[in-house]
Amino acid sequence: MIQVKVKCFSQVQYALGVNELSLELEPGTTSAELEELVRNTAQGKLDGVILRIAVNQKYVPVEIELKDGDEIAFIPPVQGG
Amino acid sequence: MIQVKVKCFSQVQYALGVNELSLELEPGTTSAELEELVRNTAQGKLDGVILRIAVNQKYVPVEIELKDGDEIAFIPPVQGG
Amino acid sequence: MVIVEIVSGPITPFPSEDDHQQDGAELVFNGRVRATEHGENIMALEYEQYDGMAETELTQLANETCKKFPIHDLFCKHRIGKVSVGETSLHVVIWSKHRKEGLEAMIWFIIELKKRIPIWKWAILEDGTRIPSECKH
Amino acid sequence: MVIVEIVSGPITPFPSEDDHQQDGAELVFNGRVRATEHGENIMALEYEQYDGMAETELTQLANETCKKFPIHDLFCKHRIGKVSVGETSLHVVIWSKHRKEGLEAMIWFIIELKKRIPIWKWAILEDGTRIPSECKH
Repeated sequence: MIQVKVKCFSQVQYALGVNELSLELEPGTTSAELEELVRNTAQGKLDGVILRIAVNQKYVPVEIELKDGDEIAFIPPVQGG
Repeated sequence: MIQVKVKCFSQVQYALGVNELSLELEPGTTSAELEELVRNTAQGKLDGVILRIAVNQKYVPVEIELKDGDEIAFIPPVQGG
Repeated sequence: MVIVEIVSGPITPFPSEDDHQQDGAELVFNGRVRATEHGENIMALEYEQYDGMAETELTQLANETCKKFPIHDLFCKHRIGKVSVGETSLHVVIWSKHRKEGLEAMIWFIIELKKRIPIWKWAILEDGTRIPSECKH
Repeated sequence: MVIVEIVSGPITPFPSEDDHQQDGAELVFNGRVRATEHGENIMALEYEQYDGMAETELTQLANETCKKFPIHDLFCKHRIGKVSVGETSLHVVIWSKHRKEGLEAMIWFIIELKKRIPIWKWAILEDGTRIPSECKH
């Protein structure tokens, strides 16, 4: 198994009720599969919310395989300024 | 005869060597005729310089007849900012 | 040159009297918290950042802006945490030779900031409730 | 609201901490004297105005800008007389609800100012000579 950390901001935090999740995943789990898991956990509260994925604090535009120790964030529309 | 004042700025001032002119003109003299007089006085130094005309501190886009006491400025390209 | 700061207290503007003798144009943008958000009265906004990534992305964006436009310096501060109505949340200063490139750079920089810097707003309503702001502009 | 001032000493910026609670965007432009004018080193610029008409035209332009764009306030100061390299000759502040209209208003206001306000620059060269600046931008 691999261990990953999921950072939760804004609408993701609001939907899941936590700032951060620590998860154990099957080796070979991809970013898209983790996103599906997060969306399911949110029980519909993230439907219609576009999420970009950052792995280890960098935007990752394509589906990638996660590694042990990765920090993942599903980034809802940002609102700086 | 009518008496008018001509304010001279920037290139006009530089060409004529004065800030202000007081002139006596024939009644019925127009703004365009006065411009010609000023250009002639400048002896070619205002050739190629576009001049807008202000009468009594307002831009006047058309040729008008000057009146006694008028203040006229031939406004070279402005450079504020 | 680029300076980027993410700060948790009130924003002190960058000093205007710097040594920019080849810069004819100094352009300053201050983004302030308005009294209403989506038509609702608010007390304050609370800005949340992705610690680390927000500053990295903002620095990269500032450097990109200086490459894309012929400007000399871009200084930027973004405030994090609770920001009351009327206070500044974003402060950007751009120095350039002429105003045109400074204005274009400012427009682009802020548009990109609002697209990609991982910072979010929570609205703090008059009754004290804290909800994610869904502002889309 | 509009404030327009033509001043002969150094420009003091308008205070930023005004009461603009519905204004999310505060945009400041400072036009500074550069060390070179048409490639020539200068000591200073001397700004000359058409006394009276310059202020009347500037006030009218500020009011027009507030009508043309949905901005709330436009404050402007233009300096007259000798302005040394690095000093501010033009200071404009625009407050608006969103930044877009503020930026558009700023661009338009400065373009029009440079077209119609009867103010001119004389370059003061390193040898002390004073000549009309023929800057066309």
